[in-house]
Amino acid sequence: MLDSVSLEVMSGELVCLLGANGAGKSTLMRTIAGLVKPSGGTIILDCEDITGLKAERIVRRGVALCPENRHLFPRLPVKKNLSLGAYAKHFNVKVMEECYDFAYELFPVLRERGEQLAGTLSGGEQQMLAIARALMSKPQLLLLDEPSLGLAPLVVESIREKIVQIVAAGTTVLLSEQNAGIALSISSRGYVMESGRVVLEGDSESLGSDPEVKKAYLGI
Amino acid sequence: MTAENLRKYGVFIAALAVACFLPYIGISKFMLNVIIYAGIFSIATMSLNIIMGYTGQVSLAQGAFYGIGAYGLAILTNKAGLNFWMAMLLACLITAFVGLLIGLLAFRTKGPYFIIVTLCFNFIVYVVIKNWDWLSGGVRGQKITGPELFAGREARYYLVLGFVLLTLFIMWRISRSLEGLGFMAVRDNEPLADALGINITYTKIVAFMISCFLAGLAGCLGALHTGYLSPTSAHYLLSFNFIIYLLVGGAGTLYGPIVGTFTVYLALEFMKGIGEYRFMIFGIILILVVIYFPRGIVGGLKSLWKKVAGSRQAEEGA
Amino acid sequence: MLLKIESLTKRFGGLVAVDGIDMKVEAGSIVGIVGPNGAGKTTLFNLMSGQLKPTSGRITFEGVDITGSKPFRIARLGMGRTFQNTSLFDRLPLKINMAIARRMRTQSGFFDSLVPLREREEEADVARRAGEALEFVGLAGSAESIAGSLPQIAKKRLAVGMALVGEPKLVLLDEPTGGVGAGDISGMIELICQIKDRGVAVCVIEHKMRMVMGLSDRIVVLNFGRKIACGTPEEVSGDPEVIKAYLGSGYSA
Amino acid sequence: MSYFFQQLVNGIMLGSVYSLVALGLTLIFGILGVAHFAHGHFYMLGAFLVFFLSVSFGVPYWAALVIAVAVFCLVGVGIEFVYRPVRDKSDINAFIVAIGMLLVIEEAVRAVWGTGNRRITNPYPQVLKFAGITLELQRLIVIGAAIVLIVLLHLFIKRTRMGSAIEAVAQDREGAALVGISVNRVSILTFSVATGLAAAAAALAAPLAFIAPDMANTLVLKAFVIIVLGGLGSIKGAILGGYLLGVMEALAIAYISPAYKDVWAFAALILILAIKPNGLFGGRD
Amino acid sequence: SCGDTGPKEVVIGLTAPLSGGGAQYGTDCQRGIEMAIEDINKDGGVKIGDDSYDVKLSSLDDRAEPEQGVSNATRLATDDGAKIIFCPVATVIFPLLDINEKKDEEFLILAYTSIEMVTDEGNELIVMPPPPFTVYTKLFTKLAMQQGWTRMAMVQTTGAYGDAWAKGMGLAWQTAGGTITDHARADYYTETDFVPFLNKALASSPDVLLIGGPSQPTALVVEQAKSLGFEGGFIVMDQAKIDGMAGQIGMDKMENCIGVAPVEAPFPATPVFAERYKKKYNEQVTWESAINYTAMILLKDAMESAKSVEDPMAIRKAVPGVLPMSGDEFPVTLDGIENKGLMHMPSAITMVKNGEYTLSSDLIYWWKEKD
Ligand SMILES: Nc1ncnc2c1ncn2[C@@H]1O[C@H](COP(=O)(O)OP(=O)(O)OP(=O)(O)O)[C@@H](O)[C@H]1O
Ligand SMILES: Nc1ncnc2c1ncn2[C@@H]1O[C@H](COP(=O)(O)OP(=O)(O)OP(=O)(O)O)[C@@H](O)[C@H]1O
Ligand SMILES: [Mg+2]
Ligand SMILES: [Mg+2]
Repeated sequence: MLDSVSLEVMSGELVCLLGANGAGKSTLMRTIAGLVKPSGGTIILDCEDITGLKAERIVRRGVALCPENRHLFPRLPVKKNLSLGAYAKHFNVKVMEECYDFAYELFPVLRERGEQLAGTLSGGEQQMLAIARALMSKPQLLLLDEPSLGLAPLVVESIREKIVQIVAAGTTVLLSEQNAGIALSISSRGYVMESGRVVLEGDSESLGSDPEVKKAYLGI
Repeated sequence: MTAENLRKYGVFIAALAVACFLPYIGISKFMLNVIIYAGIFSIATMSLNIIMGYTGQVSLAQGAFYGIGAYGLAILTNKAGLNFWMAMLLACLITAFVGLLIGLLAFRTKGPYFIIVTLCFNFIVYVVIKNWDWLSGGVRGQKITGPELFAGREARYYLVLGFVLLTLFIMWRISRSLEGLGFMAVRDNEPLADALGINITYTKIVAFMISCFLAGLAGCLGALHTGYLSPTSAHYLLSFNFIIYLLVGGAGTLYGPIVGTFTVYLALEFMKGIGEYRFMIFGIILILVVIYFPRGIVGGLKSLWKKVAGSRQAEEGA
Repeated sequence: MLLKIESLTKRFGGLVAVDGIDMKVEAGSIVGIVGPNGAGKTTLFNLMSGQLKPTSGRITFEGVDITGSKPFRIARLGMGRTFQNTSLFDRLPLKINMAIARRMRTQSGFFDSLVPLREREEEADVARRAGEALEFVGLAGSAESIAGSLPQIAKKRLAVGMALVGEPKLVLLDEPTGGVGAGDISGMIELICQIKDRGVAVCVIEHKMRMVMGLSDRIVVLNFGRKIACGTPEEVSGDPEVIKAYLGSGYSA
Repeated sequence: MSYFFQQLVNGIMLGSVYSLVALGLTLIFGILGVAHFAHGHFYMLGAFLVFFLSVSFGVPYWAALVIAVAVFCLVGVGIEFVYRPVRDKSDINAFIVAIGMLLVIEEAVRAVWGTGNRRITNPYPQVLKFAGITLELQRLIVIGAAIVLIVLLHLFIKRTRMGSAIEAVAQDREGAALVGISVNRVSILTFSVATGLAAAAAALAAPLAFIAPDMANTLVLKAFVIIVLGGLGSIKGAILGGYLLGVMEALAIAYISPAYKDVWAFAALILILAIKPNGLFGGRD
Repeated sequence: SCGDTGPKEVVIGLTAPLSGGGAQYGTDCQRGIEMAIEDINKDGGVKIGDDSYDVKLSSLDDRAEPEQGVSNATRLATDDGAKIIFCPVATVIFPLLDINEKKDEEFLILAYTSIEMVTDEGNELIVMPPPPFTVYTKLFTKLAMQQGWTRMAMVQTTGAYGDAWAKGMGLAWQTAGGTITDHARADYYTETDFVPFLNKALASSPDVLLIGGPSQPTALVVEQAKSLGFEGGFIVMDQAKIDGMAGQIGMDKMENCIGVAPVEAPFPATPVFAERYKKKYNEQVTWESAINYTAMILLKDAMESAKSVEDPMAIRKAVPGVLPMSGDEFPVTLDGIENKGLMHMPSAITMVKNGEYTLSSDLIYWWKEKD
């Protein structure tokens, strides 16, 4: 699926990943998170080789993925889903409270829905929960796979702001988006993928103004 | 295209040719006996394939329906004095009818719940047959006398062969008919099938009734061939056997049930010489088969064939 | 009037997901349904197509009361739908997916499959219809591919095709462009217009406002299960309550 | 009336054993989704171990019980490894592996220890009599010990990180991995706890009855019935279902017909499921 | 067969439960036949004219399932050419009766069961050595009544055997003026705890309990009944053996049990056999081994007398001529045979009193008392 992809994300950076359906964005993210084993190549995190490590170990090293299919725990309540988000980190009660507050501030609905089973949430609510769960472990590197999927315009707007805040607070973010406009507007750099390969890279502004990118991926 | 057809039908025609002359190619009477049983059980396994392989509802009650068919036949001939063939048809219809009643109850549940409901039903049928002496003859069982024509083993062999082919035909027709589409839809995605206008409960019940009818048929043939009937003919371990046969052969495939039944049943029969340890060896083989051929022998061969054909095509293309 | 909904309500425990909604869909029109996440849009669809039973209220389709009917009955009456999380027969080829979707318009039962007289004709008809539908949604080239292996956009198109092949009078599309790349959205819009051209009414849930505004004859806006606005795209987009609850002040049509 | 109470106590005793076995199974089947039909056979092996420890080597009863539980917690780890290749496949493949496993175990036990029934001397043969009821002390001990174990397990599942990890793994393996839960470790732990519970049940009930290679065949069926009756994955359901079945059985023997005792219980199950298709405390659909 | 120098062979078949719950029972039968065959072969085999045949046993497991039994018997008769097939399970014998008279595949059934009905079907190729259970019902009743017991509760094993027993016993008991206070059926093969059943039976305050199935569970029933405070007697069906039960729970707990006498008691030659058996298998001898041993020797004599190892009908017809077999020489006495195949084997009953077997040496020639 992936064909010798190389990409770099600097600490504290927000990098976006663009490409049409089936370009390999999700596969790349899943590979970094350890859900898919690469057939070749290496993945380096903080100067350490994490290639081939199991997903649960990678999380403990501070990489959190908000996956495309959400992978929530449908028969557990919202709050339990959130608390499991911090499973790898053994936070004490106080830190946990902070994390909950952060998540609820980002998505106030989740507080109201605390006891509802995740599987019965509306599509957008589930997406919010997936993002919030990924944030619960206070990751060093956050992989967001199409966070705006199924979200109302207002919520998309607030997520966009929150991502900027998160990055400002020191978290590194790799963002994959269909909605290239939003992605390019907040990221510093971007990669464009096609059939499993990186075909273009550059800073967001130049990508955003590249007519070919515009035509092929921005739908403009 | 002809090569494709040859692959598709060649094996079948060859097997059929062998089957037609089997009793006269010098196999022992014992061998023939074992093959007749394997044929009968493969009808039951095919019946399971219809409900489990094609419709996705794992039924652990096939043993019960096998038994109901067999006892139906016995009671109708011995107690009611009916003509054998009439009794056989009626017994299968009764089995299908019981299937309808159980289906109406059991299909309110799904997945593992359905499995357990059917298992419980089988258990109940077994205990009732075992204890209801007046009707079933209890533990002592009862005798069944078939028509004079089928007194000989060879004749029974051809009778069973005929019914195996009939069942295979039914399964083949279902797998490529509009009705079969409904079965597949229910198996793969119930909510979607529902939204696409397919009456799920009705579909399941139709599949279940066909399946029960055929399981009953297998039971009748089993009773006829053994000439004698006991409560073991309705034991839930029979259901387990059918599931093992089906999964070893390949659920949801056309030839899987037959291949699985013959492989497992014959292997166990030949392993009798080993005595005590045969079930240990069989158990280990079973685990290995399921791990390495999760889609059964036929399923495994199919994907192997695809790989071979795929690489050949790639070569040709290059 | 094709579809008429009267004071429809659905409760989940204490939560009122759909709250006394009145709504109409005219034959051959496109109705957009928008609203914030959790507003009750999907629930409304589920009530219309029978996946959920309403707590109270009435739904009539072509004058027939379908309140509380089973999904398959409603589908047979002529209402097709797609799901928010695209739902297909993932392990089967596209043409079989289509054939299954056409199954409800055929009569052949088990005995017909044994003696295929009527079945022959129907099978041919099903194959033809399936081919046409695949053609219509632009997937004729991949009739033999397995549905699960398709890219997102093709899955969405297939789902739409399956909703249509049963010749419905109304289709409900739940986020037909969710997860679809920006480059492919226009194609989907075109497809929806073609559906309308065939005289089939469409209800569409979408968060992509520009798309909904462009497509819909009428728009219904939901919030907290209640209908807060209803009208032409222009009317709705100017409504201050809609802007506050859903669009945000940054929105401009 | 005293007869009624006597049967009631018997039912509760039976129910205690059922609950312990069903609890393990509900973790494995209800939560992990592995149709572990060989569970009863580990119960049987547990009883054999206690037999050998206490009868052949003279280990005191309670020590034998503790050793058996410890050994079988380890055995559980081994079981997990057998299931691992089919764990993510359909339930029914695991079911076949289970059948294979139980055939091997049963045959191996026969080969090693013969087919005869064996008995453990009852460590507490005292008989209590009051208000016209006669009770063996060991029966009360089974009830008491089972309740302690059940409460401990309940606390473990509901109050610990590991408990929620088990539930998470059950519902979405990939999701669990993504939040840092080791699916393998949770799965091993589940099998370990469940098998240990089965051994505990066996050790408790063994002195009251026979030990034989096929002693657990109907037991495992009943355990499946119980967890389905209670609702898959529901701990509460497994406990109540176990006691319900035990009491129903004892009373059916007393007041209806002993020959059909299992029939009434199983028929009741079919009816309950027809009315509540997801069991009494239904979790998974 | 001219120029054939190797020793000739005659195959004896056995289909029996060799795995599963009845394995012990099946194995005991098998061992009796095995020992007999060893003795026969040591003695030069079956001698017919100048020929001598080595005897070979071919055993197949049927798990006591009729279908399996039929398949086994067919295989033994057709593949191995067995003309004599031993079978110790009534439910398997019944279907064998339907296939053993088929032309060219005939075989003689050696039926080890006490269900006399197997000989009632008019089959000409069956021999049934053990005494029919009906022998015991009257004797047990008389003995129990002598103890002053009049109220009997039954906790019988399920199945044809138990049902027939309970029915016969009930009739005898009531004819003698006793009352039946309760009747329960428990599956002795699968049940592991009988307290619930006993509670029900004891609630009717009986003087004596009718029990019985395989020896082991029956012993457990006795023990559990005593632990529930029952102080009356037990009538034990013939499948359970008093000595086998005593081996389980100790002689002191067997007080007041009425049943079949221990295998070593009645016949003079039995203790010798028991010793050989113990030496060979390191286990206590059972009736199963003793009777099947004797039956095998009997069949050897019959083959020699019929001058055929091939013709089951001739062998069957030769049986009366080689009888009686005396308990002075063989583990059991076989006195005669009725036309339908039922053999005359004297038996003995016992009652445990003060830790001793009483009455156990009094042989009962039941057929002489038949009306
Ligand atoms: N498990 C798999 N087996 C086979 N093919 C796969 C698998 N997973 C992904 N693919 C294929 O790999 C390609 C890349 O998929 P990927 O999901 O990474 O794309 P994407 O860029 O994230 O697309 P989208 O925008 O649809 O999410 C696709 O063509 C897909 O069909
Ligand atoms: N089975 C249920 N049990 C409890 N609450 C439910 C259930 N189904 C839906 N809800 C709640 O009802 C509300 C409406 O959900 P619905 O799925 O209709 O929203 P929606 O408008 O489709 O949102 P989205 O745009 O996010 O898909 C949500 O708050 C949801 O959490
Ligand atoms: Mg993706
Ligand atoms: Mg929705």
